[in-house]
Amino acid sequence: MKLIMAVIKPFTLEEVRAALTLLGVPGLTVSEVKGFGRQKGQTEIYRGAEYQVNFLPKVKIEVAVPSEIADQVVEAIMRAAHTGKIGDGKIFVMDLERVVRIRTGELDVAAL
Amino acid sequence: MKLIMAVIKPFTLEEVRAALTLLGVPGLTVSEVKGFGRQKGQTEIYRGAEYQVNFLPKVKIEVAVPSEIADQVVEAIMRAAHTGKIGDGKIFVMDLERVVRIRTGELDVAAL
Amino acid sequence: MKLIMAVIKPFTLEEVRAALTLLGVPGLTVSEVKGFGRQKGQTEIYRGAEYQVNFLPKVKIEVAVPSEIADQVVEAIMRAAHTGKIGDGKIFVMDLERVVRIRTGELDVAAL
Amino acid sequence: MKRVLTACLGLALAPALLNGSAMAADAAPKLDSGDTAWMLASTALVLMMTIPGLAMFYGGMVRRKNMLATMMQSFTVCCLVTILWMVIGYSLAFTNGSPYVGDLSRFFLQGFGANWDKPFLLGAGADSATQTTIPETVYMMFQMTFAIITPALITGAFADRMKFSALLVFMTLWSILVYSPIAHWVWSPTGWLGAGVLGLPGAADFAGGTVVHINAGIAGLVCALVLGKRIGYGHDNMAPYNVSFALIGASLLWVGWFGFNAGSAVGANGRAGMAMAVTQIATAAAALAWVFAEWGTKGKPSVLGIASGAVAGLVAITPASGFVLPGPALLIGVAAGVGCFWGATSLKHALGYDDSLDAFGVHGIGGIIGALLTGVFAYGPLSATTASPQGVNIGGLAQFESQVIAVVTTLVYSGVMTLIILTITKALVGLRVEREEEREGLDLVLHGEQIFQ
Amino acid sequence: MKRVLTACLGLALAPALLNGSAMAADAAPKLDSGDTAWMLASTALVLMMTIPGLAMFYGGMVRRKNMLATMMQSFTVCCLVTILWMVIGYSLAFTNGSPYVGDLSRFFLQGFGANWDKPFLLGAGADSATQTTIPETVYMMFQMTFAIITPALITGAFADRMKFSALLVFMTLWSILVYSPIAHWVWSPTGWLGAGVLGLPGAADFAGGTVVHINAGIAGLVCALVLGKRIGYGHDNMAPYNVSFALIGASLLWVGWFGFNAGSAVGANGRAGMAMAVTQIATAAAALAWVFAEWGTKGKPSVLGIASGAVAGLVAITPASGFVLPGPALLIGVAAGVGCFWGATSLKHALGYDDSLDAFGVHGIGGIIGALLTGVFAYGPLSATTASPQGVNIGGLAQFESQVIAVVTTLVYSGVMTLIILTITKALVGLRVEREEEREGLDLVLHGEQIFQ
Amino acid sequence: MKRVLTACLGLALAPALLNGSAMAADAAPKLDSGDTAWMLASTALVLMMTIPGLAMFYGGMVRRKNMLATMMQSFTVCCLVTILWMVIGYSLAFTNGSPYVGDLSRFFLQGFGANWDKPFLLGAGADSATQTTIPETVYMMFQMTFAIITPALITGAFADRMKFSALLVFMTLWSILVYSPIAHWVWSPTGWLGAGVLGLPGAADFAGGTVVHINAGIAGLVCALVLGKRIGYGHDNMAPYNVSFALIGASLLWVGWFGFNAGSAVGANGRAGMAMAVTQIATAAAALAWVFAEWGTKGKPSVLGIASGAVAGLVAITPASGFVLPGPALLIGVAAGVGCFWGATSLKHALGYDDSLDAFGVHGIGGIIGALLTGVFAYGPLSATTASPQGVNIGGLAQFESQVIAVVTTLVYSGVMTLIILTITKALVGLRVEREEEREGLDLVLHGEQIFQ
Ligand SMILES: Nc1ncnc2c1ncn2[C@@H]1O[C@H](COP(=O)(O)OP(=O)(O)O)[C@@H](O)[C@H]1O
Ligand SMILES: Nc1ncnc2c1ncn2[C@@H]1O[C@H](COP(=O)(O)OP(=O)(O)O)[C@@H](O)[C@H]1O
Ligand SMILES: Nc1ncnc2c1ncn2[C@@H]1O[C@H](COP(=O)(O)OP(=O)(O)O)[C@@H](O)[C@H]1O
Repeated sequence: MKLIMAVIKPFTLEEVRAALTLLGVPGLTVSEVKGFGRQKGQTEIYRGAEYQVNFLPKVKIEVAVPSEIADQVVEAIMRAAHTGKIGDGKIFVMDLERVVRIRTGELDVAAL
Repeated sequence: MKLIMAVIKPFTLEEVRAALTLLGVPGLTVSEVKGFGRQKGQTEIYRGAEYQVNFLPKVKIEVAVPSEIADQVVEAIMRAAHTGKIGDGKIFVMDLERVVRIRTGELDVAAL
Repeated sequence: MKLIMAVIKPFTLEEVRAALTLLGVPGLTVSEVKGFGRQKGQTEIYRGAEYQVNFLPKVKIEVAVPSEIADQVVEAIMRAAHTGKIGDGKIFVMDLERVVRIRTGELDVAAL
Repeated sequence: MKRVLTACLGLALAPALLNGSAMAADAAPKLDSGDTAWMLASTALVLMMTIPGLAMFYGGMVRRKNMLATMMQSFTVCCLVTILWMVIGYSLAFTNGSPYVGDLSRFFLQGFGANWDKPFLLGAGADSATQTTIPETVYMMFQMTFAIITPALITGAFADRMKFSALLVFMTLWSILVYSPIAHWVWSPTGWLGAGVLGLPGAADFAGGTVVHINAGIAGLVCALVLGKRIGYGHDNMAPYNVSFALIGASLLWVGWFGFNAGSAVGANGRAGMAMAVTQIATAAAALAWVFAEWGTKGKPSVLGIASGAVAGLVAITPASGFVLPGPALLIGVAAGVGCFWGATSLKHALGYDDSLDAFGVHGIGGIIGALLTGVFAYGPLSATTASPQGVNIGGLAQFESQVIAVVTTLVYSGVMTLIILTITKALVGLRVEREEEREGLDLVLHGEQIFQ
Repeated sequence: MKRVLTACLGLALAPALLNGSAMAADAAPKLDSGDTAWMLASTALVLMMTIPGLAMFYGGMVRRKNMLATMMQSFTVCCLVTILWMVIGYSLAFTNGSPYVGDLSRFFLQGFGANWDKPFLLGAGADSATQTTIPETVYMMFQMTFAIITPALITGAFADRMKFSALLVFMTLWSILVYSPIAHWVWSPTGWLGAGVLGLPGAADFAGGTVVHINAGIAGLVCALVLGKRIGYGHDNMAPYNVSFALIGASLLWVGWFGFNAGSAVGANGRAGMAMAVTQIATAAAALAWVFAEWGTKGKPSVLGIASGAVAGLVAITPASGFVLPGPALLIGVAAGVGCFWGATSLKHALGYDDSLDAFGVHGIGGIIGALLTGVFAYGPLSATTASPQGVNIGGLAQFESQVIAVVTTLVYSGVMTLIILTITKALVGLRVEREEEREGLDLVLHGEQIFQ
Repeated sequence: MKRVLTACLGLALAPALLNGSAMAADAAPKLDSGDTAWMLASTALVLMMTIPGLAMFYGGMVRRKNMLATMMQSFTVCCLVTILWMVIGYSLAFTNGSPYVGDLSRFFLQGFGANWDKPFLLGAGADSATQTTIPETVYMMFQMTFAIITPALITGAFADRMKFSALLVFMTLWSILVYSPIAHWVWSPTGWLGAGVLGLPGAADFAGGTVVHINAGIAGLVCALVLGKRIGYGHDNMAPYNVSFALIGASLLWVGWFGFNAGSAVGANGRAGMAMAVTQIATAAAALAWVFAEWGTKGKPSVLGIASGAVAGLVAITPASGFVLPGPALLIGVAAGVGCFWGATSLKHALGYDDSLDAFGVHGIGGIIGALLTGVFAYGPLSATTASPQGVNIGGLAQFESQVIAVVTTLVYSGVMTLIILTITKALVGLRVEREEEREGLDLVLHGEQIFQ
């Protein structure tokens, strides 16, 4: 299995979720994060103290999927999260050795 | 070493932590996340606007452990986080190549 | 590529970011987490209810880098996040199979 | 009859006359320090309703990304209307002019320097002028706080999607073209609605059921219809981000409303006391009614529910506050709680418009319930004056008809004018932010700020 | 002697008489617009203490998962008691009836329509009736805000674990069976406790040390004992989620308390002024005393500490506020700060009960300290009347004994009745939520809402 | 001339005399219940400005890690100054003593027991004594709230880096050595500045432009310079964590300011009404001016901007509030909005000091603008008295010169003394926390608490 982690723009979350549901991906986990990258925040002058807002609010999703559908999932996330503007984010794919469903103790693919 | 990541119900955190301490696992890292899965939130009608609360508050724990005790740890988490109700969550296990303790520079198992 | 995940003290974040920028690492993702480990919080007696503050506020950074510079990056983080006091945190290194830049569809190293 | 119209704010003096408050019946009217003290305090209380009260109530009900922008709207309206009121709004509302609108004799508050220390004679010159025991500065300020909160209430209808520039243009026009005239009709001694038409008694609106709530409610509905639904409405999770703010906001509205209703007696007298009592009773009754209705139909009594119910009760008792006794207040409260719960859930859901924070569902419906029931439950003696010893005649059908006329007139005039003003605003600066901007959130897009970052 | 009992709220008139406020000594008593203005404002201030004041103070001290439910309790109690007070509570507390409880002559506030514009004569018919210069509506409203906050204070003791339905049942019974009678004993001209027993002077409780604080405090303690500890108590981290709310809540309590104490003079007079001054001084002294005690013993001066200390001072000065001078107020404040710090930390810790937000540790202990010291420091002239030119006799042992009796009586009656009411409530709907529910948090389980989601 | 100086608070009586409020011109002065009611309410309003108003305004502008510590500072100053004022501050400020400082005749408020129910004669014995219609307790309390907020304003300048112990030492010395004397100079009938020097008319400062705002502003600037910049200033992201609190705080400051300015009329009269009106107008004008200036220069109208602008307007109208008419208030507001925007952004940025929350940029600059324009726009009749029928002479150059003197004197004395006090404090306990501690955040380090954990 693969663990797909994507950092996306917050307001694209609903679309991404919808897209994954279509693919029959049963679940995902979401966290609020701050992103630092090419996309630069505007230079704020807050009451005279100048600084660059480097960190931008992003959303991180983590979704475990069977290896065979990993590429489709990456595809789907890309399409749904794409706005074409800098800062759209990244998708990271890692290998996942084991998954357990706490409720039932089911393992791996059965646990997804 | 393995990185064990588990998504659990928030109120089981104290138990999980206690269980790991018993196993002599020295530390863990916790984040607040929102979970999407089989467990569906009730359909809210907030002042007339109907929608489904799909995301439920969950807690994500990440704990790095020596490979040999990984299974015990998974076991322990399962028992402690188990309520038997849908939405209990999942445990994911990944391979961990390297760990460094920032304070001392100790490496790998020594760093845990 | 490698995914480097580090748990550090919140107020060292700015330094760490600066250090990575120097290394030409273009981006990173940050989350607020709570940490549990050797460093123990003081025993609080909040209005008579005694308990131990086990979880301490930490910051988790995740940064994907080409394998060849992974060690430098770990080095840099270590130096920047180091205060010498207990609770400085840990750095975890995992293998990363694939990276995609959502905006352009670029892959792997090109996507970083 | 004529006097009944001034019932709204004028009659309060009557009790003052009857109940031996400092203002004795001697020749030269004097300022009464007690009445003035209460009106100064009431003005502070009503200002508190908008900032921070309404700002928190509304700000707590939106999603995180729009919280600051929503609070900004109430605060901005407060600043904007203050200036408009000083420049021209007050003059158009409270000078004699015609039955339909005042004149410019108070343009830029001219003339305030002359009688700053004399008791204000409302409608001086008109045969139905009403003598107060407070300075005109205080009367103008008290009225200003009403002129502020009314447009601010509308913002709940178009939350999450209106341009800031559009807000400025819309509110400027609306305050001058809609609020001032309607306030004149009902509360100026020369206003036609308060005077009564077709030989009916004047409309009884003690503290603003028509002028404030129905007016803001219908305007909000029109805005919601014209701007259209929020992106993701009915699909995305639009649960309030900070319900605690909504509850605190409702609490401050409640406390401040004592100034709104009891202050409308324009003095510290028996009528003010009764107004405060019925306000408290109706509000509590409505809050409980809403939350029990919700508990029964939705399964859980929600915090937002009890807060919304309280506001519904405050709205409904507003026109009635100086006219009814505790018993009827209880009934008005229950009716408002159930009625507005239906309005903010079933009705809105059925008709499918997106009145985001229920400006119409709560203020429109609640205002109508209150205005009509005022005609049913009015207790004469409370509004008795030397001129009309009966006060608002009790349960008289005539009074009820008069209330209906006031309600309908307000709905029609405010609704139509709002539509026109929206059209003008759209032509000038556009109404709604870009789709991308709306999705990103108004806080960052419009104001470059964010909460908790 | 008799008059001393009415010292609580009645005597305030004395100063009014002496200090040439509008109410002159002429035959027909008149409403005084200044006194009425202050009482209207005070009523608003005291309401603000409960919503949003107490709601924020308590809401800020619990864990995130229970924040909304905790705030909901204060708001719900406010609505519920308003209705109960209007229906029967006021009548039971302030009509003559017997020395132990009032009668039903004000059931549903009947009779309010008749004398809405006349000055209220408290205890009309009783030989110790007290003439006020405000309408009965205002007196009833002012008292209502006290009837609201008292049960609301109790909620701090069982925070995080009580059912919402249990709250409704418990508070309904408690308000009628405990609050109204005790208020009658102490504050009604016909009440036995205020009248004094065994030939002792009447108990002196200016603004509610016994009626409000000791009463709520002991009731809270009984609730804490009966409901038992929160799951994880002493083991899980139960640190307050939002200390800023607790500090804001304490601030609003402080500001509102000016209405509570200075308003208890039932007029804008010298006694009200002194009450406000001593309130401010005792509060500041207690806040500093607590925070320094904490700094010394725990190593750090905490924000929650200074906020708690301020509340402790407000509580302790309450019964004394109309009777003491600035110097003694300073001492009362210091005693309360240190005493309540001990009560909320050492004592609770030692006895091991889980009075979650220290309803007893702060209001119980603080109330007792204040009630007793009132007997020690009372300065006669402040409460002098034509009837008792000495006012509360100074430092007299007799007065102290009388205070002890009032304290003990309140502790016993309220404690026992609370136990009985809890038993009834448990039988009817149960008291505590399920273990699973408590762990998940009351916000989601009881109200289906969550903060910051 | 002499009387003009007492214009600040004394003259208010004049209108009272003229406008037939209860205090008739008969021999024995009496308490006026209406005036007393308003002053009691005003005291509550001004206390609310500091807690929770200022605590929220400042607390909302800092980073999360310092939010509680910042709020703690306002609350602590409130408690600390209350005690200092009772012990010695009030006596030094408002007893006759010399033209430069009062005496100790009110040490520990001695003598308050004697005339608690008599109208207060300010400066009794002095030929320019001013008769009030309220008890001294109320006058002392109202003034106390000013003595509290002034040092609390300073905390904005050294936010995020001062030791808590240093705060206690600094504020104690500053309150006694700086605030009380300056208050005496300007507001005591015997004060030299209010009396006027070089044959000029006395300085006109109705509610505290010099005593409160310029005083706090310059003290803040000195603190910022002495303590130095925050670590990471100009490099780290120091955006406010909770702008909603800043907006709510500004709102409460606005509402409370009605007590501050209108209350400075020491009565519920025409002058109080005018003061409230001009306060509202100037505030709204300044808020809009700031936000439009920001919109034009920075591209976006920010929530923090409109809130800051409102405060700037409140500051600038303070000295003028009892002297000017609505028109000039509008101009003063615009000047303050633009001026303070420049002060808090360009000026601070140019000079490069780190006045964290702009104590000087807003209160210093705003206070100076207001104090000077008071001399330009003063409208005589508002401050007319039997003694000086002209009141503050209009647009007279003399008056303007007198204002300049008052401003300069305040800047110099307060600046120098603040520097000395900082030096003493540093010697005693040190001023700034350790580098590590500052990076970790004051909440955890100083108070062992954290928000939202
Ligand atoms: N090397 C990296 N490691 C981890 N996260 C990254 C990395 N580079 C970028 N990100 C995340 O992706 C987000 C978007 O990246 P950015 O460079 O701003 O735009 P783009 O994705 O269009 O290249 C960043 O805000 C950050 O959260
Ligand atoms: N494929 C997945 N990838 C990542 N997280 C998942 C995945 N499926 C479920 N989760 C997480 O586990 C939680 C519980 O899953 P759910 O299907 O609701 O119940 P159960 O664990 O009993 O099957 C979800 O809320 C989500 O956070
Ligand atoms: N085994 C672990 N797995 C995941 N995170 C850990 C682990 N051990 C420690 N951490 C994280 O590192 C932080 C610091 O560890 P701690 O033991 O307190 O100090 P040190 O890093 O100096 O050994 C902890 O707060 C926790 O967030």
